[in-house]
Amino acid sequence: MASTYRFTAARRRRGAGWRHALCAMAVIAVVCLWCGLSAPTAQADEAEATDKCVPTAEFGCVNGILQGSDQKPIAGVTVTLGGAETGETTTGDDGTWAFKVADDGKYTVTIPQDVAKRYGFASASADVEIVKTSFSKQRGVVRFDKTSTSDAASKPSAAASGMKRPATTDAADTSGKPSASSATWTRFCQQLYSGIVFGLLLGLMSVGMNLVYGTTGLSSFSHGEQVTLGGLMAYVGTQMLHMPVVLSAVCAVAVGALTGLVQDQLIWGPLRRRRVGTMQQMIVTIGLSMALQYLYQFFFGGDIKGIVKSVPEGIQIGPITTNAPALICAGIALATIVGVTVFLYCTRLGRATRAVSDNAALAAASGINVDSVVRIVWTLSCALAALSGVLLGIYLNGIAWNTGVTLLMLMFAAVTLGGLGTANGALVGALVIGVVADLSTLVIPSDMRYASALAILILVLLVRPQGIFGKRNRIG
Amino acid sequence: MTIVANILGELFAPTTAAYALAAIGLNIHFGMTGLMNMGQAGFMLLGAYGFAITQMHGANLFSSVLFALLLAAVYALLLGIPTLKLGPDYLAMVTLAAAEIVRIVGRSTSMTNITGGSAGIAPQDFTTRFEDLSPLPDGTSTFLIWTYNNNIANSWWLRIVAWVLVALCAFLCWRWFRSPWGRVLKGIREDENAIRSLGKSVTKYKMQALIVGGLFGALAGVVFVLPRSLNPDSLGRTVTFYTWTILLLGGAATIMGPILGSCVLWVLLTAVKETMRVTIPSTVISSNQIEALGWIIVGVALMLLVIFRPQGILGNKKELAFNG
Amino acid sequence: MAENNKAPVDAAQRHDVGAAPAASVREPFYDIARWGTKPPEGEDLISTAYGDKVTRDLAFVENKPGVHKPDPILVADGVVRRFGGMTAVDVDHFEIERHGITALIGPNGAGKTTFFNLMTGFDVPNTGSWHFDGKDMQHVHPEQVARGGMVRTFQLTKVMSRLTVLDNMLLGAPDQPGEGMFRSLFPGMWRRKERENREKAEALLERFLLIKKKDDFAGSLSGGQRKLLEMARALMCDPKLVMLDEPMAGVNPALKQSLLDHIISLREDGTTVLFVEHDINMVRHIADWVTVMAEGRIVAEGQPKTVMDDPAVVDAYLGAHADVDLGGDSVLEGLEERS
Amino acid sequence: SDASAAADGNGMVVGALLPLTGTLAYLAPPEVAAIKLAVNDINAAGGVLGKDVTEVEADTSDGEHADQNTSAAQSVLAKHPSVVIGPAASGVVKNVYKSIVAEKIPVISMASTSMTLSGMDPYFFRTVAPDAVQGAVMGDLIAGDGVKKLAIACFNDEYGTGMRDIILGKLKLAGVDVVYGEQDAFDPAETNYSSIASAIKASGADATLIISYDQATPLIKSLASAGVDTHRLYLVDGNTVDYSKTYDAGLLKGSKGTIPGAHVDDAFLAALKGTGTEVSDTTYAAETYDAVILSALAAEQGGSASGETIQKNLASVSGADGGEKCDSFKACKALIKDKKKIQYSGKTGIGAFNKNNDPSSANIGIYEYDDKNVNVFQAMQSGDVPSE
Amino acid sequence: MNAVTSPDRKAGKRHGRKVARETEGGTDIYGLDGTADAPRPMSRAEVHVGEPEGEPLLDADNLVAGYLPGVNILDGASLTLHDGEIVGIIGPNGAGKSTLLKSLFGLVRIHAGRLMLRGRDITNLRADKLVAKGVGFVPQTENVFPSLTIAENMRMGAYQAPKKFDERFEYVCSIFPKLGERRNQLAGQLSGGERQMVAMGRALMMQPSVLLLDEPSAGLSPMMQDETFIRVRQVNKAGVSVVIVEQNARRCLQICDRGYVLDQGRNAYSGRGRDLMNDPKVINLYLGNLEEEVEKAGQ
Ligand SMILES: Nc1ncnc2c1ncn2[C@@H]1O[C@H](COP(=O)(O)OP(=O)(O)OP(=O)(O)O)[C@@H](O)[C@H]1O
Ligand SMILES: Nc1ncnc2c1ncn2[C@@H]1O[C@H](COP(=O)(O)OP(=O)(O)OP(=O)(O)O)[C@@H](O)[C@H]1O
Ligand SMILES: CC(C)C[C@H](N)C(=O)O
Ligand SMILES: [Mg+2]
Ligand SMILES: [Mg+2]
Repeated sequence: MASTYRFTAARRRRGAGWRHALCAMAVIAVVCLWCGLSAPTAQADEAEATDKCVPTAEFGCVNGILQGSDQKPIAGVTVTLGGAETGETTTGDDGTWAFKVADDGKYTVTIPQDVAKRYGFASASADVEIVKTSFSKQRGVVRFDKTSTSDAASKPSAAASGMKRPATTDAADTSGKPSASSATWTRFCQQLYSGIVFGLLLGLMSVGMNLVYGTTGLSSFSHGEQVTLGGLMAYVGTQMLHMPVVLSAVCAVAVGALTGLVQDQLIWGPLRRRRVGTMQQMIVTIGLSMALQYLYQFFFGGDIKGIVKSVPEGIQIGPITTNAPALICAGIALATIVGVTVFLYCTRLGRATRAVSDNAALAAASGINVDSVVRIVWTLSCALAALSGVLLGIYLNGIAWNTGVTLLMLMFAAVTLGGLGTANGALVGALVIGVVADLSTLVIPSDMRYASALAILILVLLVRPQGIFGKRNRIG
Repeated sequence: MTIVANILGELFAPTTAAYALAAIGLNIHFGMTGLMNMGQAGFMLLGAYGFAITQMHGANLFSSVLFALLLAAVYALLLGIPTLKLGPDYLAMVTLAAAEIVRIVGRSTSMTNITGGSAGIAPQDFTTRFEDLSPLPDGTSTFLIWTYNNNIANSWWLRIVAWVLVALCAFLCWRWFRSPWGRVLKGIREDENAIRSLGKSVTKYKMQALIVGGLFGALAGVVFVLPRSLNPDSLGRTVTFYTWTILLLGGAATIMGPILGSCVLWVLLTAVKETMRVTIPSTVISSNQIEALGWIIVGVALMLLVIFRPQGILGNKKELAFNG
Repeated sequence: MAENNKAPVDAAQRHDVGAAPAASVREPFYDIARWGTKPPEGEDLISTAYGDKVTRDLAFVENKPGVHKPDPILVADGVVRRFGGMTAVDVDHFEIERHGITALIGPNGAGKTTFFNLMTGFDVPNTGSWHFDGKDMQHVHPEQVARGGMVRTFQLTKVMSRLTVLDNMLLGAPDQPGEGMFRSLFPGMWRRKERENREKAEALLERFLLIKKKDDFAGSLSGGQRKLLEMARALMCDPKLVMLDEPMAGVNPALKQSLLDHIISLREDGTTVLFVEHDINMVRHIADWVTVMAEGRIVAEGQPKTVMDDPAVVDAYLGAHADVDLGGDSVLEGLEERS
Repeated sequence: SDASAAADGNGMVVGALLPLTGTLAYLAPPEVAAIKLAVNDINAAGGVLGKDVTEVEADTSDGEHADQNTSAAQSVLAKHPSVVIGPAASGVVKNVYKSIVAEKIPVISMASTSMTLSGMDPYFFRTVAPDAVQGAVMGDLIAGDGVKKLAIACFNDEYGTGMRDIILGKLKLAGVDVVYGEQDAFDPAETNYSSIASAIKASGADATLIISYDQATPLIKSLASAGVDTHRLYLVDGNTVDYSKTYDAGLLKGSKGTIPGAHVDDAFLAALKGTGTEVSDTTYAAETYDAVILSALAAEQGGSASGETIQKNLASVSGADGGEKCDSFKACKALIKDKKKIQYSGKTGIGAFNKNNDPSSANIGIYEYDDKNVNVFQAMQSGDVPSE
Repeated sequence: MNAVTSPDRKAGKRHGRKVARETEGGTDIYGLDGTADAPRPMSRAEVHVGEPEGEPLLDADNLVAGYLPGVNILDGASLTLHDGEIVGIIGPNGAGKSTLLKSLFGLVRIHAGRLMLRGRDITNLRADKLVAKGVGFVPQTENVFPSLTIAENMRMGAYQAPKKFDERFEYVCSIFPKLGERRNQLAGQLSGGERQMVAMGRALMMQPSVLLLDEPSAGLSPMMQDETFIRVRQVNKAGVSVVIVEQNARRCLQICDRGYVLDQGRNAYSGRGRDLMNDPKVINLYLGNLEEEVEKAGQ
């Protein structure tokens, strides 16, 4: 800050100079008495022109920036202050100008008419009120590039009405650009794209949950925490152990798989053997979810952890801006989900998992080792969750102790939409949820976008009560 | 001593009563009818909104409660007409989604004028009329080891009203459980097509159950917000999950289960957290971590409770044998 | 065919035969002895009026698919149900004689159960109309169908597992005022009816050998017991038309035999029976009329004897081994050639 | 009153309601440390009324655990506190304050900035200025920087939308176009910011204001990868923190932020660390510290550690009736001993409590990010807090 | 007929056993329901009447088993199966026939008694291990995977020998042509009888050495029932020993070498298939005489 003052001192003196000459020295003396020792250079009628101004107990500020509508600063223009105190200054190279004013009261700031006309400003003068002690009035910012303060109130902002739909505002503002519809189209593509990427990640997150549901009929509420675990483990890998991302990811998935295995050994296996119902098991998952969440908080605290620090470079693909990690994440997610689907439908073990889900006793009677199938499913599910946690942490730029649980709702929605327990259901459901949520921001406020995704879920279920891929069994 | 008083105080805290009410409602949904309502918090939130908004606009208590109930009933109808055909797991998701939608819309900025948006409704705007109704004198009273204010916020007055409500609802439940109506609901829980083939209108019964349980939920919502403020986020998914936990902890399809479950859960939670606070000095681990550890223990304890008593405290083990 | 309604008489005879078991005979473990192959004491048929009437009426009906009957209770026209490319049911015209016992037979997958589903509103046909007791039954919900007096059972049994057997039965009882939400709060309004229902249920359970299980969860019943419960529960409704989908599959033969009399006695209470069954003896024994379905169509109809002797039916349904002792070598030899 | 009567006999008890778990848990460590530090300082200076001050804590968790909010309040109340420090979030304050003030125990919140809390109850105080103050400063800052088209990424929370509306008013006066986010706010539980980022990118804004808690961490990165200029971001107190460990160097260079309260010196941070709590920043630490000291001084001055006495004297020791300035408990206590009127001017630099029990004046620090992504103190704006 | 149909069996020896009808033991030892009718237990000799010599393939001795603690559904039931035999179990509903099969197969916990397979103790062995040892099982209810297609159901049958799938599936299709035609239909959409075919087909896919069938003919049309029984005989001839529970008792006993009558979880009668079929008491109590009556009525 000190350096700023130094740099401006010479330039400003010139403008303030002739003002000094015009003013009576007696007045200066009176003001000095008023203001006390702390403001030796202040004047009653003369506002000090400075480069930068920060309001203090003694001074208020009237300042602004002079720039054309293209945001190019307009340097060297004389700005005149009138009102309780007067002053004059010229705009700096960056278009800024400022007055320190000691008096509370109304001020008028003027720029030359011809400048205003040249740049098409609505008005060449503006009024501000300064009250030094009031935060909202200790600084008066005057901008000529926009409607002046005086008619800001009378002229209802056109922008405000268009604001709800940023795309249209954008179109209106960039009237010089080719066409409004192309901007909307770009926006649409971008949203669609981000919806798809998120949908893929969500699909990867939920596919494990769907596997567990498909095999044991259990809706696992602790699945979100498995996702979180993956992300946090990757964080540990990259940021605490300083391992490369890929290695961290592999370790995270391994840890995830291990937790699945251990969980099945310690909790789900015994519960199954004692034929505890799925509702009860669901409550156990709620308990587990609670324990895990706070375990993460215990070790990692409550803030959001970034897995990678760097910001990837953008890539432009047609109307879409994206970056390599996002593409890679989406690719891995898609490949994994397809892999899991193939596994379920085309391998012996996959069929066995579906058989177990249908009728565990009969599966056992067919020679399937139900326990080991379920164990594999839990392990796989937790590994997939961990993988999705890693990708999620990279794509969403951070993971916190509660990331999983906040996404749980969407996972459930995706799984249900696709059809509970169906392999490709999670993917399709997640894509629908992701795309709907992101596209809906084009028309509704974004804090309600998940409401729209959930509404879609309800609507689809009204038409297809068994989900998109679910099949209905016959009655009777 | 204060710790013991605190812990045991949870036994009859208004929150406990509110959860018990919500769980009784859920018991009618799930325990009796087999409706997997994962959105009990939605009913609670609507009830709370109905009560608080009308109170804010100066309605009298009776009509506020009535309005709260009405709102829940209408919600149940709207929710039920299209969705009661769904299979249990799908219904669960729809109710969960619907409750989230209620919350998201309630807290959205566009609703600020009605619901107060994300800030919700402050207690001074809706609790005074209830507190004024109290016949108790002002000030605090001590009963046995517990000292609470008589009328304000977390008060004796609220405790009395809340538990009278719980008793009333439990009584209704008891009557219903042992009546042919309850039997039909239980039949629907087991196999709705069989019930249909016997000439009973499944949709009608499910709707009745959904509404009745929802009304209890709405009452629970009112009781829940009375000692605090109405904040849409405080009646979110977590509340539903707790309610489920309470129901299954106490034992689904039992009369006293939800009440007992609620008492157990909150006493357990408070007991763990309070003892953690005094037993672990914050020099060992930070207070953040102590509290987090408390939650971990509660989570694990919940798991263990269900693992070792899957049918719930009062539940019938035999029922469990036929896949619950 | 006239012999058909002699069943009650037979029952009475059996009663005499098995009356006094010899002392040396080991008593059976189960109370099946009481029922064995005879109706319980005092439960002989008093009247055969309806049976006689039906026999008389049907005697003049032509034995061909889709004939009109003198007094139909259920009339179906052009009912078609397709699943994807497959036509499961395609019935041009079908009538069920009031008070008659009609058997619906046909190979597996013929569409019998689907036809039941369609008639009772559990499934919706692609086209077709049907009338029950003169009322149009299209777009009527299953529960309304049941309340209208057409009650069915399910082939794959549906019991309310976590309800006791008795509660399962009581659920079958119609018009219980206590099943209203508000009335249920006042036991005074439904106690009496409940007691009546309970008596009726217990009598039925006794008849179906389930009385000992009445306080057990229905989920603990064996396969056959479920079938029995399913049927007994349907009978709680006092239906006008009871549609039994393989009621006796998995039921012990001795008990089955004794229950046939019960079915016959139903008719005398004014109930019409339509049943699907694969046990030919049972069909022969109690059916007044047999309808044969194959691949969704009704391919034959008529008096049991006539139909059973129809070579087409024998071919498609009864098979070549119908009258052959399966213990014999001939069956295996033929097979080896074939495969 | 009953509840705090016992406190008279046993020295002052400071109750603390802190977000030790839940979504605001990341804010807790400085608060915990500050309370400890304050209590240590007080006791080192001989305690209050000759007795050591003790502290009881309870975890309010967050607004989604409303049951825990009240349960924590009950837990603290049962220990007969003379004063309750906290809770942090405005929503939680609303959930608990009634049952505490009903016992005539003052509640001093150190972080709740919602404007609706002003003058809510004679027993409710706060040592942090309401959002209006910071909003005004931020609005001017943005306008003064010549921003023409501003995008606002604001989360839908009482804090977020409240602050945004104040800023919007300012911006409208200055004629800044808000091209995104005038109505739109994102869900606090949002995790996927890419669509918000691309919307902001598409809006063509030349600067972006982010009003959020630590949602900013992923949001900023999403903005960066969407191609939004991250050198022209404006951050508020919820998210103006040191990002040097979070991002690659230079990402935020030139972006600005505001934080209420005086710029605390490194000595204070060191002292906080000295309490044994792991703290990385000082958010709301000064406010917490001052809240404790003020209540201790009030008890000292009133000669009793009862809630009522503290409530009566809080305004006075904060300097409402003028008096001699002092900046530590020890110094102030000495003055009180001398029967002098005091004016505690603590770490936050807030003025005396006004009639709404808000600070009558406050400071807003303006920070700018350097090329290491550290927020460097630039300037301080102070002024009166509006009391209407 | 036994001697004729299965000459390899030493049928002659079976007749040599003395059938001891009366044995000591109080009527109330089981204390079932306190009725005077409560039976006396069958002696070991009685149970094993008509049995071939040699070590049995499967030997269940005095099994006590149940679903709920404290309630024993099987109350000392015994059963033996020798190599190459078909053994039928009949009895009233709820007698415990299915429970017996399930306990043989490790799906119901055996509380007491002993279960041997080829001389090795397999009491409470897990089902999938038994499958590996060559035991196959068709449950009475819920015997298909509803959300798998028919072909996948069959694959489940051949789970432990996936290579043999095609060959075996062809064989099954030759018995139940419908299964081949509908191979891609979900089993959950099938009719009751079709499901039964799937269940039976699944068992045949397994190529077990011991096959436990629980009412395989229920719900099948008469033609298919006959077909099923014949196929059971055929696989039996190919060396598979079969335990079959049936309510279509006459048909079943026709193909059985020996039969057991189970009642209240205990053996009530046992003997050679034909003997049981013609035993008037068995007829009176369990088999009924519907067929004859119909015959009579028909004349
Ligand atoms: N929901 C469905 N989807 C597809 N096909 C179906 C469905 N329901 C029935 N089918 C088919 O329709 C045909 C008729 O079935 P239905 O159950 O009516 O036969 P059924 O005559 O009752 O046979 P069974 O004697 O074996 O019980 C069967 O081939 C069956 O596979
Ligand atoms: N899951 C179960 N839980 C408790 N009891 C059961 C269970 N399954 C069967 N039972 C009881 O065990 C007894 C024997 O049943 P089981 O199924 O073995 O009879 P079953 O001889 O096969 O009869 P059916 O011929 O009707 O199939 C019955 O009384 C039944 O009530
Ligand atoms: C903890 C804080 C960031 C709370 C915030 N200022 C509020 O009023 O809610
Ligand atoms: Mg059928
Ligand atoms: Mg059986």
